[in-house]
Amino acid sequence: MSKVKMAVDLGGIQMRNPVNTASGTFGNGVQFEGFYDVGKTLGAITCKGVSAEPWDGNPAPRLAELRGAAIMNSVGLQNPGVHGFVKRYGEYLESVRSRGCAVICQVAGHSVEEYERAMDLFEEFAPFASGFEINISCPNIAEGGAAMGATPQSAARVMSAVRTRTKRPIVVKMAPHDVAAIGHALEESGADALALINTIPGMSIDVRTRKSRLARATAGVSGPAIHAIAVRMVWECAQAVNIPICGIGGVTTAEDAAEMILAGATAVSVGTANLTDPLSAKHIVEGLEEWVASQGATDVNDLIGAFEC
Amino acid sequence: MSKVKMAVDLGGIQMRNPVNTASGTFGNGVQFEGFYDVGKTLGAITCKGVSAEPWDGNPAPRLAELRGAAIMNSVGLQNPGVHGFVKRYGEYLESVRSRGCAVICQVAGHSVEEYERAMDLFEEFAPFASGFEINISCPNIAEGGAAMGATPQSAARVMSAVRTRTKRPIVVKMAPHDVAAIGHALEESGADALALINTIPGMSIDVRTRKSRLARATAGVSGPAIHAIAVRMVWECAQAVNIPICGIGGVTTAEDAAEMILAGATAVSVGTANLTDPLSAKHIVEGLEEWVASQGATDVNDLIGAFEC
Amino acid sequence: MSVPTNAHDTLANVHEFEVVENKCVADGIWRMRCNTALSGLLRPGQFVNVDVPNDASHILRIPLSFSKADAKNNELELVYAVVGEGTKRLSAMCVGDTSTMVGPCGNGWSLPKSDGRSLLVAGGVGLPPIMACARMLAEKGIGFDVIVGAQTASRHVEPILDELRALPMQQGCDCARTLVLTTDDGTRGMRGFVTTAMQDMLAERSYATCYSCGPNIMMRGVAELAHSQNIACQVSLERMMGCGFGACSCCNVELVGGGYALCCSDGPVFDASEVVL
Amino acid sequence: MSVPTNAHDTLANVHEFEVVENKCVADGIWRMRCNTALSGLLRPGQFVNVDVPNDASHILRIPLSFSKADAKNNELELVYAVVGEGTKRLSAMCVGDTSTMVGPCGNGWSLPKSDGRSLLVAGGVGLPPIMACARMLAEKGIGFDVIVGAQTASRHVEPILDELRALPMQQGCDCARTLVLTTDDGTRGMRGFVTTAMQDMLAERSYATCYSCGPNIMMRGVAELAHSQNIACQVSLERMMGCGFGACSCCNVELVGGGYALCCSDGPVFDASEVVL
Repeated sequence: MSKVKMAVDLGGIQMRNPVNTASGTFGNGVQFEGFYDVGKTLGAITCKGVSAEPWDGNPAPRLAELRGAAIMNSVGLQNPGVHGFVKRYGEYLESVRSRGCAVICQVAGHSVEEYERAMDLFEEFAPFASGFEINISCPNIAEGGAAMGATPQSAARVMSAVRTRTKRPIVVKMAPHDVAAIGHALEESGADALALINTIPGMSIDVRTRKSRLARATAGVSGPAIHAIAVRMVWECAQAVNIPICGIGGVTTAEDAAEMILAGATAVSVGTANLTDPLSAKHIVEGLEEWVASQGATDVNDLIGAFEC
Repeated sequence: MSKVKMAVDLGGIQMRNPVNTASGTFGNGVQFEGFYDVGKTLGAITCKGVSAEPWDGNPAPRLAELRGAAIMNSVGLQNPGVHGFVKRYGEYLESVRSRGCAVICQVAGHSVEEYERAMDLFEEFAPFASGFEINISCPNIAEGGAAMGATPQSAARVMSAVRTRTKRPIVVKMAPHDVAAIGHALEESGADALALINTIPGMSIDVRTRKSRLARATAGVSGPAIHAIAVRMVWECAQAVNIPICGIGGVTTAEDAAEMILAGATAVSVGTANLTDPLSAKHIVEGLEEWVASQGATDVNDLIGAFEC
Repeated sequence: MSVPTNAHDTLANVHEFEVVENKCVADGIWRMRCNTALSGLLRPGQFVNVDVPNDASHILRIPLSFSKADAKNNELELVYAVVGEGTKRLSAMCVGDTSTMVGPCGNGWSLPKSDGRSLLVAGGVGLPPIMACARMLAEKGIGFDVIVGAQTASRHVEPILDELRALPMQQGCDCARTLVLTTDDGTRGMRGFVTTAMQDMLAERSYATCYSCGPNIMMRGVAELAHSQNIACQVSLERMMGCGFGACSCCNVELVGGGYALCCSDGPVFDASEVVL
Repeated sequence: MSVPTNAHDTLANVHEFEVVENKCVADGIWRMRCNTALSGLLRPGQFVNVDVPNDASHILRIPLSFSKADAKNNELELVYAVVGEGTKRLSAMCVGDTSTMVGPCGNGWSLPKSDGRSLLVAGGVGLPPIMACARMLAEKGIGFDVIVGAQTASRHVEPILDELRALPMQQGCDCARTLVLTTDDGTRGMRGFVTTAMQDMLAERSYATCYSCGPNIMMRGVAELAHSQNIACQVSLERMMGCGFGACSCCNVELVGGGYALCCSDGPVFDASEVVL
């Protein structure tokens, strides 16, 4: 197509371009095959979070729309467990990989032991995984999740534990909180890359009933509303670590993705925009390449962290 | 008008209704007198942050508009110092007070000593002040500001210092960070009330120039985009403290204000909405009273923290 | 390439549409007709997820069922209640305006599994998918009767009722059918809920299959009545949705056996015996 | 009650307006005429802050200067360049559409402090406030000449140029005036910047006062030329604005003596010698 080099290396995960998808907003890829050829288009996809055993997730309602170009969700990592996941999606994900798109499997757990168990099962039964994303930042589960990633110490504990279970690249999905210190601790304990930010906990109250508009009191805010906050956190984290970052948060256009890259992200995940316009990630792949060319660059890697302040 | 009681007590600041204005979005009140009678309408106004000596504030540009119903600002507390402030606005603020609206003067500083000095000057020269708001959360100044409020220890240090300088009520304006722990520390060190949240630090990069769209790299995000996040933080803080809270963050409608009250806020400040629609605060005063009546309540105080989870 | 698609034949895509009619057809209820290639891909009981323009502060599409997908004329007919900001903006779209819709979404109605007459029960804006169901049955020559409930007379959608009455049977079958109207306040047809009318119908005639769409509490009553007579019952559920095609897991439906299905991709049509209504 | 108002006579309020004309008058430049009571409250060089509907994801109003505030006909004339999403939406407003504007905003032009002819220098969309200034001077019978620069011929706003030429002087004064056009590319009038034309004008005639509005770099050149001949120079500045009436301090203008003024409430018109251009 053009002579601009778009391939990036996200901590050992080789991506043909910097565009990834945020876990939980892209199904497991197959749901988007009607919109475009996922395997031939994207740099990577990140699958929905999967735990060792199946999880039911949270009761309804799990979703509310906010005025400020944002939504709140509280799915709570509904998933069929590693075995169910591999059985249902393994063959498809193998095909995604064979089309040149990296496949990142997301690992969920309520405790260090559960992360370890899920990691072991993935390591054995998911040969199609290019790498793994450890979710220590889900705001929507009662135990584990964000609590595991709340401090540098607890985050490092999970990371050290899973590090011994696989040689494949490990990305850690971080909460929108203290990202420099926690990012540093994760790097020290063996993370190959960081992904940030997860949704920001929020609350939406129906003022007639005085109850939450969702089944739980709080839920995760995502969408364009949080983009500027996410870019700042990516920038803060990038100053503090030497491992690559996947920037996430309200990325809706190629310009949004370019901001993430300038702030220090090696890759960028498209999340909520997949719901608004299912073609978003494809358009961002195209627009990002145009942007690199328009900057007079020949390699997107030369623009990572190129923000001038 | 109606038989609903709307008066609230914000840590000793008596407000005829719960509606206050967020510092920096309402000038010093007089700019809104063409829109409505400020002194006869609002529960309180919070003036722009003022330091002992005049501050120039940050270079231009100080403002950017974001897609997600939000703006970013980096004014950096431009102010004429306590003497200049009192000289220019003292008489007007006296008239606001005499019309039944509380006047909250905001105190800014780069260090504990500067807060003390400003507090002393206010105490002596601002008899019109119903109370004070200590700003330990401005994200837009290089020293002091948010740094002073970053940990429970540093926040308590400022609070303890100003507590000895005045007997009038002191509210502390908090950053969107660790609000339960810092709120608790502020209560312990003598705060009469808490105001949260200040703007959330964000970053907006012009992807053509690779530079910040504002003069500084980061700036504070405000507007409807952050409302759900702010409500959650007010709720978290309210669980942790026994002093009243003024809820701030994207409040644009009476429903937004009602959410804050249900989450535990005694008062609510209208901020960015004053720019979008200068009549916002007046409309919120009216709508809030209707909401209280529609809930079958006779006193807004009965709805504070009445969220059912 | 293996693509597990919940057994739906056509994967969802983004389709343009152009409004050719958009008007109020009952109190608070509007009908939009639009041109879109999607009309040739939809099956009765599926839905579309519409991007309503002019409010970038709301980022979700609006999922809408349809009453008619006319492949020959490239035309799709949506009937919707104006209940919030989104549907209000939808009602403000003018002839000639364009936007996009995602679809086909969901599974759609299944044809009856056993011989015999069908009973269709619609409440409120559950009417459009029931209308689509009636077309499906008529085309197959399967006899059916219909109960349509509304809060009050002014909320009954006359043009749809006319179509329900007049819908011709294919294959030369008998097209005699009963259309019973109810209103909560008795201002039109039978006073009371659709379930009262349904009890009368079940006493008079036997049915093999029941199709229902409307408020949850109504469908619960319909499903209980159907179950008591061993009538197979399909219900079409409504949920707030994120994506509409199984990507975000936000529109969960509680299953009788525990756990959740997704309304958008496992439904919106479910066997009433499998879901907690 | 003491209300320090930066010496402006009328405090800003929210005013409704109704579009009576909105059309393209040059390449990328539109003129909107609207009915609003605000037209009777505005002075030349002030501005209004317009709420452009149909995008709740953008929450700031758009500050716009005006070319004419006609109290008698209750009509306000805005001329604006379509440069971003906001002005694009503004250009999509139709006759009969309504919204609100905040105003009067800002200080407006001052009348000349000394006798003598005025020189008006506009660049690009700096034209509307210069047109308003010309009206002010004509009404007072103060003679003036005008230089109008644009990038290229198609960006010159013909109807405004016509008005500038024809504007009648009040009080029976001599209405002879020179109107010099420039374009950056030489496609109309003098090739080059307005400052080149200004040098010629200053060589031919003496002026007491200069009024200028346009790009910052242009006004810097104009101010330097004026200063070199001891001509008082007022400039009208443009900034991104939060409120438009002195509440948020976001639109700072650097002062020569250090510190900042606010464009919206201390300006938009400044003595060129006091601000860093």
